[in-house]
Amino acid sequence: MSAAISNPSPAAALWATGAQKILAFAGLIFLVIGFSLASPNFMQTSNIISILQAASVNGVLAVAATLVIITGGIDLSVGALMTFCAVICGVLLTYMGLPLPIGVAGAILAGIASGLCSGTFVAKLKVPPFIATLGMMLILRGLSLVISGTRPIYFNDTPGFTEIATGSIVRNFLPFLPIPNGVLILFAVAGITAYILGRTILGRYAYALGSNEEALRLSGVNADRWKIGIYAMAGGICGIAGVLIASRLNSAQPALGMGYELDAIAAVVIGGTSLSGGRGTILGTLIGALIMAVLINGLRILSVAQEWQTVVTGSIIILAVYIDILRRQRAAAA
Amino acid sequence: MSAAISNPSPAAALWATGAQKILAFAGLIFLVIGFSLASPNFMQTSNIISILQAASVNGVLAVAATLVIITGGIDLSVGALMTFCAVICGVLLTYMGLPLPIGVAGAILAGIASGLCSGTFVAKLKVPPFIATLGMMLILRGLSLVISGTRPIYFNDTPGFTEIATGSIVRNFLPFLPIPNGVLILFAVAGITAYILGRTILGRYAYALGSNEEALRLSGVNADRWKIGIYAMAGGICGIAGVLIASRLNSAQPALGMGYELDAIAAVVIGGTSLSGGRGTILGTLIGALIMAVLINGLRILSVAQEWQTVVTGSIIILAVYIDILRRQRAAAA
Amino acid sequence: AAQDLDIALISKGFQHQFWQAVRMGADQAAEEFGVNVTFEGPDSETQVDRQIDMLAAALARNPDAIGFAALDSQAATPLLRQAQEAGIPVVAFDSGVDSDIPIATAATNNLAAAALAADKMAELIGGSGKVALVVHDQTSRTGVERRDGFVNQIEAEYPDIEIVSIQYGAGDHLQSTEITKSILQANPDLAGIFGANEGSAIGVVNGARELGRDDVAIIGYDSGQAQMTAIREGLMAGAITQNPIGIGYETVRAAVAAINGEAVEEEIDTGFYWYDADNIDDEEIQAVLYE
Amino acid sequence: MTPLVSMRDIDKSFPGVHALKSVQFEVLPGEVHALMGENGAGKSTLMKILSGVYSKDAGVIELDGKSVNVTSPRQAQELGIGIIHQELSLMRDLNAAQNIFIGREPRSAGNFVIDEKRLNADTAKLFAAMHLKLDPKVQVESLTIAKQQMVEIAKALSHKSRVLIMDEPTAALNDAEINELFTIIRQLKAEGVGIVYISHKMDELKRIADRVTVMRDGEYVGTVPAADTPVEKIISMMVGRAISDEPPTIPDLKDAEVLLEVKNLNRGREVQDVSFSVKKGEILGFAGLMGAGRTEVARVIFGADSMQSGEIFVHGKKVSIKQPRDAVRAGIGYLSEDRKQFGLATGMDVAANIVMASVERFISPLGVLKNKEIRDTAREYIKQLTIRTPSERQETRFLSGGNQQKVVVAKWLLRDCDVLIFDEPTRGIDVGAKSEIYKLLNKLAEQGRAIIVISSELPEILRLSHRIAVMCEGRLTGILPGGDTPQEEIMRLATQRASATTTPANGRAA
Ligand SMILES: Nc1ncnc2c1ncn2[C@@H]1O[C@H](COP(=O)(O)OP(=O)(O)OP(=O)(O)O)[C@@H](O)[C@H]1O
Ligand SMILES: Nc1ncnc2c1ncn2[C@@H]1O[C@H](COP(=O)(O)OP(=O)(O)OP(=O)(O)O)[C@@H](O)[C@H]1O
Ligand SMILES: [Mg+2]
Ligand SMILES: [Mg+2]
Repeated sequence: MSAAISNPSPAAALWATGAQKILAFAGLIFLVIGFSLASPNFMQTSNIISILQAASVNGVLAVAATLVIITGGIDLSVGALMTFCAVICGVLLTYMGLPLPIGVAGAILAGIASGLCSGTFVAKLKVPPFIATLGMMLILRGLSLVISGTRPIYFNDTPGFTEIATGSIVRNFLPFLPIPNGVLILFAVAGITAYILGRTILGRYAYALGSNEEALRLSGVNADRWKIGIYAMAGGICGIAGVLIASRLNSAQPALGMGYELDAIAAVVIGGTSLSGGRGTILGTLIGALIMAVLINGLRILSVAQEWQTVVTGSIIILAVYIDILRRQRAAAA
Repeated sequence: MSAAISNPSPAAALWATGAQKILAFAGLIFLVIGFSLASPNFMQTSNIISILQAASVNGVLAVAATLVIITGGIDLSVGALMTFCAVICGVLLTYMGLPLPIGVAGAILAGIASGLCSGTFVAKLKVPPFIATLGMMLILRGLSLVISGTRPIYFNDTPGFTEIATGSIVRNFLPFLPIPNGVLILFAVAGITAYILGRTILGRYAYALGSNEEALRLSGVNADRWKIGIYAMAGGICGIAGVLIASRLNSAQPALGMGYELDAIAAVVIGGTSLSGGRGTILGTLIGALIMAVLINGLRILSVAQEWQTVVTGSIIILAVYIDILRRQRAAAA
Repeated sequence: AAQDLDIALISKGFQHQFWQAVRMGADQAAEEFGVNVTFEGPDSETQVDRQIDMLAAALARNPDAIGFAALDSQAATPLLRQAQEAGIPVVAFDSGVDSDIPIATAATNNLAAAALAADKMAELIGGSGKVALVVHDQTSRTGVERRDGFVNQIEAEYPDIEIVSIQYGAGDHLQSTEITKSILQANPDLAGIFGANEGSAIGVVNGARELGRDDVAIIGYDSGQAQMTAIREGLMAGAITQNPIGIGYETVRAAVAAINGEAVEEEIDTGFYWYDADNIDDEEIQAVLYE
Repeated sequence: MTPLVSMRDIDKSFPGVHALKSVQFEVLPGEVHALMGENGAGKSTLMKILSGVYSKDAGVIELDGKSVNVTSPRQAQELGIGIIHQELSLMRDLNAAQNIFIGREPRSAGNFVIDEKRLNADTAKLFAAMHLKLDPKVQVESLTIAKQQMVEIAKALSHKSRVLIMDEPTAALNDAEINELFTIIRQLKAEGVGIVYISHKMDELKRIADRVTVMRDGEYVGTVPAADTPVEKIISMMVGRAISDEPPTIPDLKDAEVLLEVKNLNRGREVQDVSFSVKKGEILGFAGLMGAGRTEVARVIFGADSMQSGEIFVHGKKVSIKQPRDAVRAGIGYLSEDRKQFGLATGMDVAANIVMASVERFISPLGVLKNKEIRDTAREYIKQLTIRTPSERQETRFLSGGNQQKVVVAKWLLRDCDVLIFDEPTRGIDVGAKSEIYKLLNKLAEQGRAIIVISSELPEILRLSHRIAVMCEGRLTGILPGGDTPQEEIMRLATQRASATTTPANGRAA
């Protein structure tokens, strides 16, 4: 209400947000240019597609993690849940011989069920998210081994299963750009989640939960129920990741997924989402996942020794986030 | 002051806190009794010592993580830092042939130096602790491989090195109770840290940082410097863990330590320390580390299949924390 | 009576198919000899201390014999000595233990096996060209021995073959896939890749398939359904297999013999084999492969 | 007339605190019923029970004569009970409109998608009705406490409740906004809404309340009509004694040393070319409307925000202040207006908070804390400021708002600075404690300190200040003598430029 509130013209405001959004890509663009200059093998359609594909599983998991992190929680179970859903999919399709859509639906439902469990532990039993999802991680890891009989399950009897992630619908229209379906699935999952976060009640309450859960409760909203809903949605997305990875490997590997949770969370945080909840975007998470994929791919293309790859990755993650912080400070000051 | 405030007698209050403290052990005692009934092999001196020894490295790391978590941060680098310090110790003792005390001091100093880095990233560059320590984790993991030449370094030329963790001073006094020195080191580290947290200015500011950093800053305290100090102290403790594990394995294994950060943080949270900072105790962390060690050891003694061990561990971690939450609620209501 | 015998096997891994095959062999022997066998191993081959804790817990159980595949022999020595003092016989398996405590060792010679892979690779690419390795681990004994066995053989025998890249994928199928793709991207003229364990080998096949590179000679290690299919379909030229079922079986057999005070052979070489599309269905090969 | 709400024999205990002892309270339709009492008397607790936040231990709540059991905030809303909480409970990361309609978002498309357009339009309408110039899409985090309070009020109004509870709604508001709020309250009254009004500002009683219920130490003291009960009577009901209220005696400071001098301070729009000085023994009051930049000036002097240009002299020596530590070293203390965010570590106990700025005084050479001394010091200040707490070991988050404020005051008293800046020192503090704090400020000045008091309550400024600095939109528009300066003169300087609300300032600035 003070005259101190400046009212820039809508056009200028639009431009400013536009510039802002582009700048968020700064780290990514910087890396891409750097690697392109360093190696001629980097900037090639096939490699860009490889990078996108490499980002797809981690990207989907990171989208799931973003949802939970926005509510002020954390989800350590994403990797184990992905594996569990892949195994469920394998059991349904290969062991039980059910048709493909049922296998996919089963994987996603398994994810939702697991999300409902984590969510209930967190919202109803008040177990801290870190512990609830750490416990779920161990439980799911064990169950994946039990259910699969500690053997990988192959999808050889389900023709078309590998197409889910590795086929390319785009190729039919743009033969020179054979983007695999897995990448499309990542973008679809990200787009839908971004819409839900930005435009629906579920999204609104996700931010509200992370911002001030008590205030949300005092506003008469059934905060617990919504929180469980968000964990369930995150679980469902992990189910999609499970289908994706199973399709890509044409098998459900019951021991896969260790350490994936940290990668996913790292993508989320690099993308500017705050671990204390209340703020964050899916676009940021996507960029975060891409930054990680580009970085690792680029270092490998440059044949950097693996021990140094780790060192460089660590440094650049810190640097990328630091640059992002500086950018925000500038933006806030301007 | 209002008459409404009840003033229980000091004796009653003392009793209440006493009971409170005992009850905090409830989960642990419950597990110990359960396993003792289930297997005669569990409750034996040698096995209890094995459990303590298994808890010692994770316990020391958890103590380090507790410090950082109390300030409202998180430390994902504890495992990698432990390994790095072990490698430094190996380089000093085996490659350079320096005397034992220098090796130990070098490891601890390396830990402090790394803690100073993380602390500076967090306090000065405002990089979120999750990212700063994740980056440090990767950097240290890479450096451990680089420095060691991706080979384990053995301490065969340093007689007495294995005694640090596996020897037993206690045995000289109590021959029937050969508690290894590693366990004593855990208790010493825990005791000293508990004292520092509870009774010194560093501890006071650690809690204040986690409780309301801005308020501390506006009280004229150089909050950044103290925060860096706390990260450095945590780093030094990881250095001790590095010596401990190197001594136990009589070698510095440069690839060790992956996933140890989650175990350490789990012990902290099981011990009742809040991940949002401002509250937590070392005693709780110790109990948390013991609960984890007892659980895993007990399940092994009972010959539970490994895949089910994971499932049971996950469930019990959630349950233990849930019971602790109930206990607190009761205590608050009483 | 024998039913009460308790044998604890501590392996280097658990979830990987190779270790499950070892477990299968151990279970076969357990059934045959009527003993109880437990099988445990850490999540990854870097977790030396976790393995020590497992060994300690197994000792606390006071078993009749222990089978042990050491991640690091030195680290385990004090506990092994403890076993010896308690009169519990120890059988080493997989890659041996540098110590005189084990009464027998059932193992594969990894160095020799990887050298065989190098010979086959040279044969496949005609003695010259660029090759790369995707290995599961940079520090563990199996990882190091297979890498060195392959590299040393190439360097010693095939001067025209250049090793352009050695990367490590933790045996994780997906990570190994991505690694393979970047190696191929960086070296478009690569002639062959060696995947040093099952997960790595499948990752290599996957990566080459995703990039549509069927011109690269791929050699794998161990078996499993995916590798066998890849070999039958011609995606993989062939692979080295150990005899994991035999390792597990022999370990338990030796343990039972030791408990019963019978004489046991000190070195049980369980052998390794090269298999490809031609001999994969041979009885001898089928006996050492696992699905 | 059947009361809209009637609460009888309400009992409530917290660990260590018997907060309500058989309390009764009622609201008639169309009545403004003020609830008064000292800090910690139990006002907020009683209202939290009515609005479903806490459950009562014993007692009856009747709505329209029918006994009800209010178990959750949602149920209270459904019963038509709305509340503005004393502690701001907004979601920092959401914008104003999103906050106001949280839980009741207008929806389109299958009842799941939010109709953001209507949400913003409804909010804009609401703001317009309150004469509030605020963008519905503004992030609440970026708003000052006062504006956040206005958003809270808008949120409560949007509920169209039959009973509206306002727990210290004006604590952070200036006169213009208070007038606006009162207009709204009168309107609601006319519609038959029953209003519970909690405030520590005595003058508001006469202007708005119909009846007054007084509580003391968790007990019901009595209910009296507002119009014909003298304020002194109400105060004595609250504190059990009379409180005198004399104007300041302005000391002669002609020869006193200038302790703090600020020259040409600049920081963006909020602080523009501010220069002033404070002498030893002087109390300089800072008046101005909300957002005038007083807090910002204080923060810049204290080093909490960086200055763009300007000079600061303490004891005539130029000091460079880059962070709060430098300021504290130079002998400047700052008591923030937002105690929760900047003043208190709410998870720590009272003693820890009191010694927060002076821990270094309580350590042995090795850094070990002298716990006994800390405890004794804390107890001393608890006694001196009559902080209501079971013990010095109680966590500050369990203290009532006013008592939390006293803890922050104690912190700076203990630190013993030469220059003390008090930003809204009596926000949310009851009359009894207020006059104690006034006495304290006077005593501190007499001891030779330089005191700056920032306050949005003109009576307070007039009651305390030896000189009055007035700010408007980041500029220092004048410095007036203390004592009998007319309020109109202050308001003229405070509104020298555009007003805060859409209607013209005339008649509202009084
Ligand atoms: N959640 C709680 N836990 C423990 N004690 C509490 C809690 N809430 C309130 N109290 C205590 O109950 C008493 C009444 O507090 P209440 O907040 O109702 O006071 P108030 O009259 O609103 O005071 P103020 O004017 O300062 O806001 C105080 O002693 C307070 O410390
Ligand atoms: N940290 C901040 N970030 C952004 N804007 C700020 C910040 N602090 C203050 N402002 C803005 O600066 C202006 C001056 O605010 P300030 O708080 O100094 O005023 P004040 O006179 O103390 O008023 P109040 O009664 O609101 O405390 C306001 O428009 C406010 O919105
Ligand atoms: Mg109150
Ligand atoms: Mg202010």
